[in-house]
Amino acid sequence: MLLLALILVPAVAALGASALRGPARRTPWLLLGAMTHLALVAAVAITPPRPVFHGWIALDALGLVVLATVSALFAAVAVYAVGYLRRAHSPGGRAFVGCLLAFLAAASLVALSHHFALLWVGLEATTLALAPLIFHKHDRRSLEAVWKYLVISSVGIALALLGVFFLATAQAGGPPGARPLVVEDLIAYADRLHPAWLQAAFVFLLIGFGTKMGLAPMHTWKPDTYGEAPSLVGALMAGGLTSCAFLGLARVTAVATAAGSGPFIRPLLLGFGVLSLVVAAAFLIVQTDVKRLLAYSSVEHMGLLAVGLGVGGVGAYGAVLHMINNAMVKGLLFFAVGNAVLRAGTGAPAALSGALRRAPASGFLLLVGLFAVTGSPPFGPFLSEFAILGALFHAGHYWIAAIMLALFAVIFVGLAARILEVVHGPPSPSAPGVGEDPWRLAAPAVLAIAVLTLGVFIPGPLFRALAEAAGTLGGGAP
Amino acid sequence: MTWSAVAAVVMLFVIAPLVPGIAAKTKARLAGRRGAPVLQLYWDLSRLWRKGAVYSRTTTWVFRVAPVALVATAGAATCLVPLDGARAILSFSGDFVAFAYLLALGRFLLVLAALDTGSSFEGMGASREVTVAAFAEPALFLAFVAVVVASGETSLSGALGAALAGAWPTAAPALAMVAVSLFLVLLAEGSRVPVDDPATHLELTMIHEVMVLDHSGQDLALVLYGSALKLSLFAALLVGVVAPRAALPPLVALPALVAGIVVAAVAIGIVESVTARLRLGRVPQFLTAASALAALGVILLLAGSGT
Amino acid sequence: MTLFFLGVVLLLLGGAAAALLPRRRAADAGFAALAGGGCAAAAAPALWALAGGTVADLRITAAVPGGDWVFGIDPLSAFFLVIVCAVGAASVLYGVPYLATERAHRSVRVAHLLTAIEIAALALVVVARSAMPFLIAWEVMAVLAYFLVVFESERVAVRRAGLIYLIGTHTGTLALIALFAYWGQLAGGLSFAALAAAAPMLPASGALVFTLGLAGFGFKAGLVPLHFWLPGAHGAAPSHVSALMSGVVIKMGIYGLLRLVTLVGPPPVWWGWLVLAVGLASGVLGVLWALAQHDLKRLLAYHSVENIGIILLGLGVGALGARYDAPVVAVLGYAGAALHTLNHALFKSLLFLGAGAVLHATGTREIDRLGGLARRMPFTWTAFLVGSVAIVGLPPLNGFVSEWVVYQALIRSADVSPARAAVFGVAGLALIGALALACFAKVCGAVFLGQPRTSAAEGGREVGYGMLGPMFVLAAACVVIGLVPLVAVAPALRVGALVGGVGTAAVNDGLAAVAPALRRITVLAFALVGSVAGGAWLMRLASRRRTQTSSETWGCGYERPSVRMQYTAASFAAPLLAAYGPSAGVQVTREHGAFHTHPLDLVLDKLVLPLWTRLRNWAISVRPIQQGRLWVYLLYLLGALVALLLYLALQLERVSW
Amino acid sequence: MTRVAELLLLLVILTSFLALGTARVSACIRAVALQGLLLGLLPLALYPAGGAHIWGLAVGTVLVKAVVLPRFLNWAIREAAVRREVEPRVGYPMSLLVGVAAVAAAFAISSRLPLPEQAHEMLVPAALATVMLGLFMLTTRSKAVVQVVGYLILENGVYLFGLTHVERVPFLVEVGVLLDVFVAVFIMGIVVFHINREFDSLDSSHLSALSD
Repeated sequence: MLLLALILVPAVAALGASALRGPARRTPWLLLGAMTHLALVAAVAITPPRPVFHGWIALDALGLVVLATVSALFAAVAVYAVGYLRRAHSPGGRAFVGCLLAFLAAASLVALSHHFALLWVGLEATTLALAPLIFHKHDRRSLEAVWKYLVISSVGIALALLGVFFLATAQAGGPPGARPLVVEDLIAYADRLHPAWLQAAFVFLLIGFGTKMGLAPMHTWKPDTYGEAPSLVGALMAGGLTSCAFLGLARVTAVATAAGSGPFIRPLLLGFGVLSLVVAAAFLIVQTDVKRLLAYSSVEHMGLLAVGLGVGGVGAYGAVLHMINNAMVKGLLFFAVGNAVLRAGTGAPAALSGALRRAPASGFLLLVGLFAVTGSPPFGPFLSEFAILGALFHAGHYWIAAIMLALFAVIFVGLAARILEVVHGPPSPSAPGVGEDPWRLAAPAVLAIAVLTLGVFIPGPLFRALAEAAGTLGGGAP
Repeated sequence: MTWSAVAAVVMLFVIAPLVPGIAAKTKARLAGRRGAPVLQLYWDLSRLWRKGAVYSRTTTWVFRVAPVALVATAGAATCLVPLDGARAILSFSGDFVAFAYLLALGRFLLVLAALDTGSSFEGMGASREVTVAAFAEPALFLAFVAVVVASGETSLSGALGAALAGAWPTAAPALAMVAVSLFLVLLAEGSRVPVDDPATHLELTMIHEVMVLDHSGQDLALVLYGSALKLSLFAALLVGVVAPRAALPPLVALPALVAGIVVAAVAIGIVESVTARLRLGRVPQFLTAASALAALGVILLLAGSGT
Repeated sequence: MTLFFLGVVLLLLGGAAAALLPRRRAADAGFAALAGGGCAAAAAPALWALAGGTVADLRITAAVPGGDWVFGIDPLSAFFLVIVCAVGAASVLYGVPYLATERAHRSVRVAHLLTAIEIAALALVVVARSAMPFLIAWEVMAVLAYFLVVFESERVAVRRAGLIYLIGTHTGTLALIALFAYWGQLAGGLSFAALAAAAPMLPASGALVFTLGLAGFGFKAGLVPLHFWLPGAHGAAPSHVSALMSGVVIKMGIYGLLRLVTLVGPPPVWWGWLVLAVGLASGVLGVLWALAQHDLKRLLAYHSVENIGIILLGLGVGALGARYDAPVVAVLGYAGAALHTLNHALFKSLLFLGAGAVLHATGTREIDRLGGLARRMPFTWTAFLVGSVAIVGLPPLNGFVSEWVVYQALIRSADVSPARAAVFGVAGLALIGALALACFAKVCGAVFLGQPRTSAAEGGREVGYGMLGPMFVLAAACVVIGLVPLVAVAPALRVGALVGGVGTAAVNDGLAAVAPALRRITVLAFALVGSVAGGAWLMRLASRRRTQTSSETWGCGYERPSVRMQYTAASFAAPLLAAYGPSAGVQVTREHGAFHTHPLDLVLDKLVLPLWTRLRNWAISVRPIQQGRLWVYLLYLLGALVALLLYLALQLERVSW
Repeated sequence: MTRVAELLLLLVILTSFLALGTARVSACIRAVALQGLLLGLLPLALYPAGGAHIWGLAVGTVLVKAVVLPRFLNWAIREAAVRREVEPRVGYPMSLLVGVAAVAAAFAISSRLPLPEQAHEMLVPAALATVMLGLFMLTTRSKAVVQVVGYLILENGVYLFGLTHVERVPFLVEVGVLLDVFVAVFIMGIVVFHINREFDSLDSSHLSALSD
């Protein structure tokens, strides 16, 4: 029952939010919903509940990790939103909170559904729930952004649906008892899946979920969207949406691996991963718009996730861990950048230079984010990237490892040059924007602490969950 | 430490001012002049010692200490060379490094003294001095490496001892090259023609002499003596390489050393009278040639020792 | 070990005190006392270990994969720990008065805090016995150093230098991460013990590990050609931080290399030769570039490159000795490297502190705008002179001792027939020494001697005791090691034996090889000092009875010599650079009557930046990929789909079903 | 009954061609509405012995794909006075040829694929063909509304494939899918409406300000 609550509570809250009038009431409502969800997640984490709907809705380690990540990130977003909505007067204010909560519901559905079609439904729902938020500003640019976002990800997701049906077709030869499209049964009777259909399904699902993750060359919507969306929406997309898409990809990877199609899928995942890294690097080093910068950084990290899945072994563990870290770090970065934009009063690249000289706390957090996102010890991403790197060496992919390291160096230069300029560049005489705000500092601060903690301390339960998740992906923990 | 070693050092201290004199005399004779007496430098020194000194207001204590340090370092270096052929007063593995660096210390302080005056002439001299030294140093060390390799000993006393004498017959060409390069280094370190010209009196062309323009009285005496000591020291070193005398009893070895030094001084005189002074730009070339010569010697020796 | 961690805690408390205590005086006092005490406390176990005692390891059960976090102090760690603590304490004490004037417009408290954490991180780097804590401490050290470098971040040059530093160090860290990731997955654990146990499994006798190590640690050590970040950063940082960075931080690269060799065992031959060659290049090029500098601190920074070269000469010959089982050569080489690391830490930080004093007093770092400071800042001048004599490697100071040990190793390699070509390192080292002499003659002469060239130099006044004190302590250390080498050489030999992996017997061999020589060096040193002092005294007596007149400097008949006629530093270096410079990419030009040397860094300006521009241009050329038209984006998507379908088809052709 | 199904499938393909070939936006929308209707009828034809599940599916499909969405799209374009599709990137005759090629390819591929049992043999090729035509339309047309139509056709193709195992994929999921498509198109319609208001035209190629 808890499982359903996880989905229904935010859904109902979303409806309720659209009923409420005035942000003064809506923001507490949002906080309430977020915290309730977090509490529910804690509850299910402590006492694993029984699957419902004959196994379509269930909770396994992988799902739990994603669920917890999204829920935590969402809580931070809610906190940030309190300080943010206080400032941003915008026509979309009404639907804003509702859409946020709707996204949470959809994401929970994705995390909990062990039925591929249901997962697809949830994923599409997340896409749609975020669309109005991107259009928050109601200007031409955000209009263009949302249009591209909608069309590209809708096409991708449609192809994913085709992939789901292929999967069902592949399962046709299964035993009569097998529940169609249910992950457990797909894996249990993997040997009886039709290889050709399975592989075709994987191709379409990879394109579909890859589009939503933002793997190159399907990443094209990302910079535009992240660049235009409000920063907390950017956080939610870069941290939450991507995690959900990654979960989809991970599940189908698990099925394919179980079915012995590993040799078929690994090159694909590695290829897309490396390509994403290359593209991200190429666009990072000439990027002036900070939000677009973060978008390409997100492409880079999605590429890492793909590589981790593709290399398998400890890489799978690294990928799941990296999914968590990426969510936290992206949240942190988007919040800090959001503060910078508010401080400068505009998102124009020129104006942002030195914006955080006058907002040192946010500046500090942005720097933490910079070093965390570039995988410097002792932050969380370092551990996960370390694991992936080790897996690459272990699997003998020396060249991929070498390319990855070279690209890391290049990417670091791109990110550092721009972000350091924002933090202590020459301050630009711009319209004096908004100062710091406890809510808008609390959220990134908490995330910073989290990402630092994950770098030096992985709690036992989390580690077990990661190991189990990696196990389902045909890998293992170090 | 043996009495002969001490005696040898004392003797070198005494005869040091002789060397420039002999060189000058030779030069004069070859030019058909009578030239200044061989003992000229002694008279100069004693006269200077009685003179008072003039100090520039710009100078600091460095200017006063430098001359003393010059003599002191040269003296200390003397204690490291086995003048009696057998054993130096102070001998230890790798003492040749100390030898070279002691002389370098003296040079360093003298250069600082020159810069202390703030005179552009002395600055120029100092600049040239360090430049020449920078080229001479590798050659000197290569010569040391050569004798070390030839003898298998790592201290000067050992390297210039019996083992070297034993090496001569087998490795004559290599050691000869080393000796020649050492002689070239001597010319440079002693600031003689073709590198420098002590006799000239046009400041713009001088190196060592212009560096000490402001020194006067006792300071100048010390500087001159120090230079002379350095020169004779190199001469002694050269003698040690060319004619290892470890076998000889001290009573024979010491006269032999004197004779050798005189020969070296005459050689200097001859060189000075037959060659012209090089343009400053060519000096590096000259000394690089010395290094190359020594390096060749080392290579030959290594090739010999290896197989 | 507990004492050590107590020291670390004290350091951090000191930083906290500097940051938090309300009243300025209290903050400064608390910082100085606590941080200084921390250094002392942390150094104590190190000294104990160097004296031959053993310190128990500390093992913390790790909460992250990769095995426990182990901390330990063996001679190698101890040796470097002493360096960290000594220089750390000096720069802490110096920093308080040095930054006192900055309070108005900069966050000095934060700077002090960062300094304290930096020292703590350095200490942790050398005691870490497991890859995770090592990397963490390493990165903390590197990144904090960045923030200290950009202390004056409002200056664009400083920001640029900081960025280049950050890029350099991060690239190095990446190499290290790769190193441990590769080694760790082979060893199945990340504790150094596990790594060492797995060393025999490394293919090609650890070629990859040694390559990555040389790259990663080389970036930190600043060896040519990986030094390009160094001069800018060390020049831009506040002087006491420069002292810390030049004295200690870059030495962590040396520590890393030594530790690597300790863990893996004798490196392959090519590595030894490579290190030797790199050392030679770093030494010669470093000092040549230094000769061409006009900025006092940049000049000192390039001398760090030079000295790293000397250290690498020792390291390289030691590696060769170890490979060709000539234990004495190995021990002497490694020991020489370690010892020179210590000595360079002492005199280089001393020199940077002196430069800081000059900057503090005159407000300029331009050598050719200074002069005549010897009269105005006599104590600083004395300390600086000691440092200069030491760095040039002249007796009777410590620089001579360590160079002498390196010479020993090089000369003894002649007996090891496969490695005997290494004796030519002697000539290289001699050249380096001679050039360094020239360079420091230039510095001392132009900055301290002669007459002040500008009013800034005219107005220079001696700095306070708070800044002089640390300088004199360091100077005293230089003198002591110079006069009584055994105190430093014995522990260095222990380190060498550990790194060479030849056990204590070799220590005794090494000692037997050098101990008598060292005693004689002591005799020589004392004799020299005594004779100079005595001679000077005698001269004073003698000159009493002579007339002494003082006048203007003799201008060879020219009546009115002016300050502008003094030889400038550029002119002083001109002849040497004219001869050697072209090979090092230094031009010397004569513009309106004055020499000008144009120091451009061969690597940074000729290699790194052009490469980067090339890369950027490529990136710009591919930007149109993201050209904004939706249908093109959809075409990408379709393209990807079609490609995958083709791949699928090919696969299906193979798998017949 | 299979004949009927075959006929319906053919009609589906033809309606796609209709949408592809016409220059009139309204005609496009009408064509896709017709296609929705056919899709709604198909389950009945394919599974004559279908229970409430099939019927519900049919009704829902007709409702969403044939009635609501087309009307909504018409509303969305009403403000814009444009009736004709301005120069598509690929001319109409060309697009038709491409379409034919696509259909051929679809048949070729599906002939090599092992057919899922208990599915009509023309179902898979028809589905693939529709998907391809939809994609083709989506990429080549520059008018927002027509792109939405293309997306609908694409979705219809996928949906068509979904019919291969109606009873394996449970009802709830089908509804979810329908709902998603509905909302997606709804939001797209809103955006189209805004585009129309902002740029005074439905031409989405104005939307190329965001780029690197």
